[in-house]
Amino acid sequence: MSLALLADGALVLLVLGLAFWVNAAASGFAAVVGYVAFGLLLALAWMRLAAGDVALTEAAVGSGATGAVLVAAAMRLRAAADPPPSWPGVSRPSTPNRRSADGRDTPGHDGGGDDLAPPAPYSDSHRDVPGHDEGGKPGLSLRLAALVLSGLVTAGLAGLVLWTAGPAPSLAEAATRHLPGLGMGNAVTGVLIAYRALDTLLEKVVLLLALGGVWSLTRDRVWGGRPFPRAIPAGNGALILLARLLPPIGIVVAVYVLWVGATDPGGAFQGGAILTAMWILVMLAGLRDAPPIGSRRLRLAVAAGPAAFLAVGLAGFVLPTGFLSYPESIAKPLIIAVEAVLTLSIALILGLLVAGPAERPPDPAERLR
Amino acid sequence: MIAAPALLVLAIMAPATGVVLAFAFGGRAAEWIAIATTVAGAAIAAGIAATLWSTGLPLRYVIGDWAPPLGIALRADGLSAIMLLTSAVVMGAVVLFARETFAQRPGAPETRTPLIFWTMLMGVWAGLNAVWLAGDLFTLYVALELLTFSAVPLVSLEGKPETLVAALRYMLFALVGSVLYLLGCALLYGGYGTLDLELLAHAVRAEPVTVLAAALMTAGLAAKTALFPLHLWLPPAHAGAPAAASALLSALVVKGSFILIVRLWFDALPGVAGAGAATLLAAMGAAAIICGSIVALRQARLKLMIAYSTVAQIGYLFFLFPLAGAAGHWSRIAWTGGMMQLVAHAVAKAAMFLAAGLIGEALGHDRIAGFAGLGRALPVVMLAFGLAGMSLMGLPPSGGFVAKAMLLTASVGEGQWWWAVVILIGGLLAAGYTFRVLAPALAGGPVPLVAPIPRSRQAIVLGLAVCALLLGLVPLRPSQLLEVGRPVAMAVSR
Amino acid sequence: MTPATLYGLCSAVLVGAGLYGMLVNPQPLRKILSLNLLGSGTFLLFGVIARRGAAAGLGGDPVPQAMVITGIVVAFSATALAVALLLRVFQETGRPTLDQPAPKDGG
Amino acid sequence: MMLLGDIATGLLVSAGVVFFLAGTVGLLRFPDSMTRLHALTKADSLGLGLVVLGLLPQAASVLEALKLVAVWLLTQLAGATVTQLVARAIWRGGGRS
Repeated sequence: MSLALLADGALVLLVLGLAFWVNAAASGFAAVVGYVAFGLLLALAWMRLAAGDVALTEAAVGSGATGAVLVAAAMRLRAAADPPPSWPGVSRPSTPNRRSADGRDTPGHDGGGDDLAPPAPYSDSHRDVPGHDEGGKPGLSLRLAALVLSGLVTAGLAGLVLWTAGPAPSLAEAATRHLPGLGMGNAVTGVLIAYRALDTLLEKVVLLLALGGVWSLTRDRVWGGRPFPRAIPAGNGALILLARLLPPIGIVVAVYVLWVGATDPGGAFQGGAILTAMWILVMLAGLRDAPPIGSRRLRLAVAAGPAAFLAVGLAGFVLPTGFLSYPESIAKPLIIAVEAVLTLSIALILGLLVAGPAERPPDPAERLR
Repeated sequence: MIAAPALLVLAIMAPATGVVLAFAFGGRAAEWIAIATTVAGAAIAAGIAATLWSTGLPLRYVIGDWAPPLGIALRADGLSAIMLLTSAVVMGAVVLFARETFAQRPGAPETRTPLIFWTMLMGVWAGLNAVWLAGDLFTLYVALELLTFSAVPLVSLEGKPETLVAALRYMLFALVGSVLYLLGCALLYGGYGTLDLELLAHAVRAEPVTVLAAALMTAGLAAKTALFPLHLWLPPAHAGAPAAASALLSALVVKGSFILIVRLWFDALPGVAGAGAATLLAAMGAAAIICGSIVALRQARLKLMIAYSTVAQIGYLFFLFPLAGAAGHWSRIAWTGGMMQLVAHAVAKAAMFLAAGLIGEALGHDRIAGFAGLGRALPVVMLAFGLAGMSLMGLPPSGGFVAKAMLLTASVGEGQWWWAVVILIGGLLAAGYTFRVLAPALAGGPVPLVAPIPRSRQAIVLGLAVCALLLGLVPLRPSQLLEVGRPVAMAVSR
Repeated sequence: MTPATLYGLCSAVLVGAGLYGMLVNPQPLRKILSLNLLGSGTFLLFGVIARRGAAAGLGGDPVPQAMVITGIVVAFSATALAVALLLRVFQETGRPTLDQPAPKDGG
Repeated sequence: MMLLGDIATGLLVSAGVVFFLAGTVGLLRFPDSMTRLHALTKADSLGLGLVVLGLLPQAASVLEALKLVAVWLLTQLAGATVTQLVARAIWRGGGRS
């Protein structure tokens, strides 16, 4: 037993080492790379805590999708300082853009779509630009106060974790007792879809609002257009090969993860996240351009999942058991159907969140009225 | 008629459905969906409040028939009913007010601002109703996220650089608050195996895990409520947002996390927090009143002044903890006074922000120095601004007076007279920054109006201000509706 | 010292590191990263509690695990929105920081 | 028969670990990023292959064994592509590490 504990200890030390690296890394990009590695090791930790569903979600959404968003952001911030040769989605600081006093672009320097470039090169790593004072190094007193505060919270939590070492009160038995009624084998999916279905439904609305929030950062000129400053050119041979070979496998794996979610670790989120990964890969390889955010088809597909879940929930009113309850006889097929539609919508929403706001004007034909 | 408990679900699902439909159809449909949702929501809120008023019993709805601790229950008590009604009134006024600025021209291609505004408006309403009605701490976390994710885009809607920075700072504060709240939920679940408010109330003992959880959750929620030392994000965010949105943010969104602290201390963990913690919270509230009002006095721009006034008025709410904690007549008076302050401030602050929006549109700027002669140019708007100011000051015929009077008498009655002194100082300072705007407006001088303001929008603002006035007719004694569902021994701090 | 307790200590330190990074680091991108550390620490604490609640043939209590899944997806949406806001601030003002030079007192 | 399987697993997995170790040493010791990249991908893919091979006897069913092999193949595919991309980025970036 102590060998396993040793392995756990090593994993915990690695995870904590990466966490301190993320805080202490010199440049933003190095911190983000550290964070992605941290996320994947955390997925291992979740496996050690016997939480397969959470490990899948942490790896796919927690470190995968979050990592993609953060790496793209770090590249954009770093690219403004010393642009690397080629990286999709990078706005090159070509035409200096004179910003008028009250924030509107001076028409004269519009530079045809290139005005997205920031006016002054900025590097977030202190080493490169000597003497550049971006927001100043935090004073010693702030560091000390923060250290004391976080130390207190850590000590409190650690004390509690050690003090209450015994088994915690649990709902595992109650959850498994009702699973056969739902035709489910996986208790976590049962909790997500049935017992705490209201949380999952509201969380879908949160996803939609987050997407609305990201789209609201689009400039009015290019509303309805497509993300990424310019259509990403076809990558080199290796990326195109991967983008042609992997998606079919990925789609099969995603459907498998969705289907197996009823009995083993898996489910709508995890399947959706795998589909998102495939979609991003295809977009990055330049095989398919990002969709215009104004197209009605995209809007309907994005809203289909939450709408289906809401409809099934409201249909529950017909039953004596009320809102968000499933009829005993068709519980499993109904749940799988809702999860399938949810997976598609989640895949679209996560992908659009990674792609970000629109940055190119739409072609007038497909403008939504 | 739909069974009353089912109304609880519809109160959350109506705006949520609105968000999903606005997303699916977009364009002009978003506005019509928002208006339909407003009408439906108002009817549902009235239905719930009427049922509560007639039966005098709290409503409860178990989702999917999975009883807590496994499932989730929605619960509407007197406090929920009052806040549902307030949300419906303020939301209705904001929708009517915003129909002109965020109209989507028929036939023209869809533009960004109207779609985002109407979708986020319904998102805010779904979040608010979920906060008033949810009976489970994790569902309340998701409701808080609903509020944050729909309030941040409202702040950065106009796209100006300072509003984007304000939105980013607001989001960072809100997210830290949410994570600390979630940390507290984890500890409570570890300690008692459930997150349901009612089950927790019976199971909770004053042991380390509960105290640390309560401390973390209160700190997180105080950050989201912009309580005094943690208020830095509020003024730029609420001042930068468009007028209709900042009215909603200041009147209701900030109150969402406050109600969670009340649920936590009064419903879920009665008797856990010591008297010291309650006094600390009230002291921070007092500091908020004094510092917020003083900084508001020195603001050059109207919307920033009103935003700092929000920081100050929130301070009054925190007097609830030391005063309404113990069981007894005075604490019931303090409880009713605190809730009246919630409602009165919501209506008055919404009226004030909408009035500021009209002034900004009419003059093209909102620098208070340039308000000379505004009283003649926009009489109705300035009247509404004055009435709202009266409620903030606490002058007799207004809701603010009722709330502050009750808090005043309760604090004296319970022998904690120092809160009464702070309430009086707060009233004086509020009078200061209100008259600072009214004085130049009523003075002479030509006022070049940039744009005419239609009478209908002025009427909406005046209507809200009159509502704040009518709240003054509430009798100065504990109201039955607010007492519905309150545990008899409301001992917060022993 | 069971594995669950070990991961409990790990979650406590993660929360501390995230809180420290959030308070000290001036740049928003680093604050967002620290926020994710703080979130991961909190979810790990849920996982430890779930592991200790293992019963009825399950490796862990499914209810907190389901909460963590919902939490991770909400945390991702928050990161995506915060990063999009940061990039837009960077495009508008050329500086990805929160302390912008005070805007001129324009109309 | 089971003993043979266990011995095979022990040997192959430890061989795999040795290759991983070699890859890491190569990562630390080699002068510039191109050679580090080379060492890393070669040693790690071989190491993973050996580990997977070693785990096959422990697999409960043929399906599980096929899943293990699928994991190895997918890692190969992804690893090779990423290495090619990083090498291209380094090369076009003027060869600086």
